[in-house]
Amino acid sequence: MNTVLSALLLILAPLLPLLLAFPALRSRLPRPCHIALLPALILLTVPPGVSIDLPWLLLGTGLGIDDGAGRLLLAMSVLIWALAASLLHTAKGQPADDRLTTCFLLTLAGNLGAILATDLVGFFTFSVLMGYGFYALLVAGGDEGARRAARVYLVFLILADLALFEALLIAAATAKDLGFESVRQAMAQSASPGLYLSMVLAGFALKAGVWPLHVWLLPAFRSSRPAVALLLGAVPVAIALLGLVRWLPLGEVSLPALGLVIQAMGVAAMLYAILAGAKRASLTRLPAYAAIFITGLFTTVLGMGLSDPEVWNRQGNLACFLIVSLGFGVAILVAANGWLQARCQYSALPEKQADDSSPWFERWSVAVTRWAAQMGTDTLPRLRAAWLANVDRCLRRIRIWQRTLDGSERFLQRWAYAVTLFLLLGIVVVFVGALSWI
Amino acid sequence: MSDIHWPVIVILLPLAGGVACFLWPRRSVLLGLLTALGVVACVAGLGWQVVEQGAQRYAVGGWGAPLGIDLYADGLSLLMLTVTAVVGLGISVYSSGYFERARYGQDRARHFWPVWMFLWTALNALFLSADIFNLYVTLELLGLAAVVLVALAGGADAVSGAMRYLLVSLLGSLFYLLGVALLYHSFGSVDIAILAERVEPSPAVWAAMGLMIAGLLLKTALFPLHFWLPSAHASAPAPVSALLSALVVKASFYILLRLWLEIFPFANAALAQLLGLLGAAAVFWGGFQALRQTRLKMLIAYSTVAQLGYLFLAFPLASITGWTGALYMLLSHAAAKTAMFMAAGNTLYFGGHDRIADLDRAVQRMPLTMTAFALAGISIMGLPPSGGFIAKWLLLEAAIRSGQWWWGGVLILGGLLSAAWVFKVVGYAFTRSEAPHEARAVPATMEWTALLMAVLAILLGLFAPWLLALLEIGSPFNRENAG
Amino acid sequence: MTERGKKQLPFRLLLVALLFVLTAGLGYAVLTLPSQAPGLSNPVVANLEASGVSNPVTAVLLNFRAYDTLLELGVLLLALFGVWSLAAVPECRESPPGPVLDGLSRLLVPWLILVAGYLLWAGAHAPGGAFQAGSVLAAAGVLLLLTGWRLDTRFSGLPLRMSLVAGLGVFVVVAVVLILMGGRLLEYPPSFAGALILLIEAAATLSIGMTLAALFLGARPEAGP
Amino acid sequence: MSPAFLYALVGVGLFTLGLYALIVHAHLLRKILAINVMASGVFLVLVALAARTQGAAPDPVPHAMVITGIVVAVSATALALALMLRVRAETGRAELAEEPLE
Repeated sequence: MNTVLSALLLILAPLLPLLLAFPALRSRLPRPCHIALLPALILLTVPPGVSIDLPWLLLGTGLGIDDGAGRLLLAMSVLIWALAASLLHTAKGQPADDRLTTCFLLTLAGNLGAILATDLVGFFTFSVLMGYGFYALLVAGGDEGARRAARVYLVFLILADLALFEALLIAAATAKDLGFESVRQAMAQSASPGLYLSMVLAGFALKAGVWPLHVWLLPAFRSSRPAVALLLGAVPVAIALLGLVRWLPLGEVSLPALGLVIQAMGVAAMLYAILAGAKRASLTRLPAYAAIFITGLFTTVLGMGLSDPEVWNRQGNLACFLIVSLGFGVAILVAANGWLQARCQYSALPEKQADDSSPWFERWSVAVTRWAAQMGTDTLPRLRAAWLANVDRCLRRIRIWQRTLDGSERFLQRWAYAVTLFLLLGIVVVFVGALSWI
Repeated sequence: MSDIHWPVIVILLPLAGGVACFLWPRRSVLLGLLTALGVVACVAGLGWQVVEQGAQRYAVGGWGAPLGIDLYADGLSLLMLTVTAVVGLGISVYSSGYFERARYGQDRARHFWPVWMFLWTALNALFLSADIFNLYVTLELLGLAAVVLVALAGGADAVSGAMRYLLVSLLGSLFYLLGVALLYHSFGSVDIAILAERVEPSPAVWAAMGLMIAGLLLKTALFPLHFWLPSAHASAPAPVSALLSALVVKASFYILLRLWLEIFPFANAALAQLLGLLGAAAVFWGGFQALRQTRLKMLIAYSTVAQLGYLFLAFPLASITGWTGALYMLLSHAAAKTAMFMAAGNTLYFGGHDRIADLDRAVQRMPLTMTAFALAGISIMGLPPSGGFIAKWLLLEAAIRSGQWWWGGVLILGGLLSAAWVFKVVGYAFTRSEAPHEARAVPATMEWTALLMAVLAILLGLFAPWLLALLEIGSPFNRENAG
Repeated sequence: MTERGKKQLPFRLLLVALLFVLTAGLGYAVLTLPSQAPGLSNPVVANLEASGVSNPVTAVLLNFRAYDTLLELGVLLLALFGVWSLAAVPECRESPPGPVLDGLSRLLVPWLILVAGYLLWAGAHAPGGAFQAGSVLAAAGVLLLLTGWRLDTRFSGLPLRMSLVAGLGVFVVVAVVLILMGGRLLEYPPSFAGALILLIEAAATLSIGMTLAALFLGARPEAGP
Repeated sequence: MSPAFLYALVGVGLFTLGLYALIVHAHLLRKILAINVMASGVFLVLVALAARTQGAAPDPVPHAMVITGIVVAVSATALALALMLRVRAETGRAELAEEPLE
């Protein structure tokens, strides 16, 4: 009985939000976003270690909840989503419009499903749902700035999905089934896991907005509505980090060189977050820098785990705590920020001015800070500007290409040429076929 | 129950329905819908029979091949029949809304139904036929019905498109028929199974192969022979566009597949590579052209050109996984493209135009239609958990297994291209427009059928194992090319 | 040669070359066919007894491969649907028929109908049959239409449509009845085969004649419900 | 080699001749006629080869096929002619639009 109940809960946790995403199904419900969270909430009380197999779904998949990371993450998600759902409803004293609620519930379904998934395909599917749902959420719930951020996020998302799809295929070719455990085993024994590892790392790095791919995080935090900003840490970033933990054969392989590079990137991200945060400290930006900082910390731990499996086996749980603290930390900062702004019309801390009369070490630190901030944030736009200049030159060439394309399509559309081409194709088929016979 | 002649009923019922619609035009909508429901039920009956008893061979007139004509139903036929039934039911319901109201008056509806029923007859007969001359007759029935339906839209675009389509269709059929003549005079039979036993390479067989494959490629609109498709598909009434893209072009692909697997198994690898190459070219060409379009229906039509290319990627892979992937692509494309054309039809109906740049005004007020378009787009892009994802997955797997990974590259880049145009359209859902806009209410049936077809395209991904098991019946791919 | 023609000359040359290759290839393929036809003459002759007719072509057309014929009647009907759906074909200006045409049609139409009847009956044992008879009937109809005769509006509704679908309808009804009696699709019991074929052919002749004449007329008769 | 092969070759010739006309001529009536010539060529090949066994009665099955094919061809031609009239009514010319339609 208990197992049936928990299996039902496991299925309902992602399914209910998915169903409620249809406006018709939730029109009579008082607080659909909160109701959608109920199965997940009850699931937290179920004894750990339950799972079900769904061999008829997709290419055979399953849902389950393990006792460690999964539970903790689920608890964190339920809490933050509940908070966000309340904000969604009370913003400006009226319920959100229908489209926003639908996007919200779709993202929720993807998020819960990704946490509960027990295999690569399930995780991939749900995280794709979550990603595009969140894109829609950003677009629907923000102003022009958020929409610009969403566009960047979308490009990253598509590239990330391609990379992960590739990784998925490699995993399918290597492992006997696509459960996390067997993929991890197979990859550890595989002769050349390099491509898989790099695809997974690239894919989730793109999704998580790991420095220096964080460009969309700042405007997203700044200009989306509170309910969405609250989720930024817990949804796209945390799930991508979870993906890294789940997909990589951590604690099984030892790749010192790769680990070192990743550690270096993590340290750089943390440094950047501290320096840029110090330089441009303001409460509105603080959550973004906090997210970058914790992501950096996580990356460092990950790098250590990759270079030495022993470290991971002993300290691996730290990564999950980091993910959870990321979600909570960002949420608390956003909430505090919102509360402060609402309370005392508090806009932002005045930016620190470089003071010539200050001691030399302070001036130095300000200079270093400014330099680091420029390296981190400003190089990308500058690069983009340079690239745009290049693009302008390329555009002319592209226009020629387009004209050629249109011209050849018009050529193909002409009856006489098209039918002649058809004739030619028929003759070629015969010749190619007959050649082998002769 | 098991001795009911399901294959025959599946063919005769829509034929009788078409005749009834013709005799009593005022009741044609009701008669048509009833027939559609009946056909779906009968296909389910046939499916049950095939699943229970394995592949079915039915000798018409009791003569049996080579003297008579045989009908043959295995997993492949059943799959095609099922797609046709489901999409056909959706299109029937959609059309009952589309043709009834203002712009397309009663008159159009009265002409639509009998022809659509005959087209359905042709499709069912085609998927069940085991006789290459009989296939020619069904091809002609199909082609003429499709042309008539395109011309139903009226106006210069549609009539010119229909004329071009008719000429192309006849040309393709004649090439096919000459091939049939050569095969018959070589081996004294037109039954596929008997030909498969007797066939051996000779100049006449090569000539027949060239003629038949070329004719069928023309009808399938494989690049660079797609010249007739965009104008015909884009100018037809919306349900007809859906029908043509989802089912009609697939019919000639089905014949091609049957001939390739059974009669021309000795066709060499170079030819398969050629077809794969053309398929890859179609994916890119169609994708780029779709991006360049300014009208929604034209865009969808070019994306059909691209999606048809994927089907041909299975030829060089030549493994069971590859064929299954191509067929799954066919399946999910049928559902997704139906939903897309229906969504386009809704916007056209609503705002009176389908210029992509001005879509925002129409789209804002039709959330269901936009959802349908976006869901269908997910399947076309090949994102999980849609049917398109499973199809690409299978094709990629086949590509990697056979060591020809570059076909996988085509799949991924093609997905990127389709993502580009899908987001180009969907992006307008989120831009706000304040300008008031003239609009007509779209019947709820039209919006809901579009959405249901799109949801179906997604569900196809979720329940893949069942459908894949269906394809195993009669193991159509196990003969020669399996590898 | 015109300017455009000159511009297209290379294309024409290429086309002719391709067509030459096609002709040569097809011709070669035809010539290499075995000189003994491996056709179906023997099984046709062997089963002629059971088919109900003695003309082998009619036996193939209406018994062995009757299913093809059924679908092909569908194609003919479909063409009519198509032509009617196009509608609004500009009416040709007709001059009243001259005395020769008028007299000739009066003389010929009864004969043509009679010939059609004969061809229909002869089809069982000699060249002839429903299509030949239907074509002759259609010729009579065309002659009538040319003299300016039009169907009375009383009959241009359901009765006209009934007669147009009669051939296909009778075919389908026969098929369904045979199945209900326990046979397969279009499996005639040998004792009734001749009669059934004649019945189908008679209905088909009427429908083919009417349909071809209607196709000649083009637009749908404006009347009826 | 029986004379039937000669007729079959004539059939092939008609087929390619029709194809040439179909490609080259712009007027739709000519295109429709060309299709008919091509069909006649195919029918000739079918019927001629049926009689190639010397001293035996011709094979009846291709004859039946040709009758079926002729009816199909007649239907298609009727539809094509009606469509051609519509094209002329809509565009003013009985030719295919060669530029992509807007």
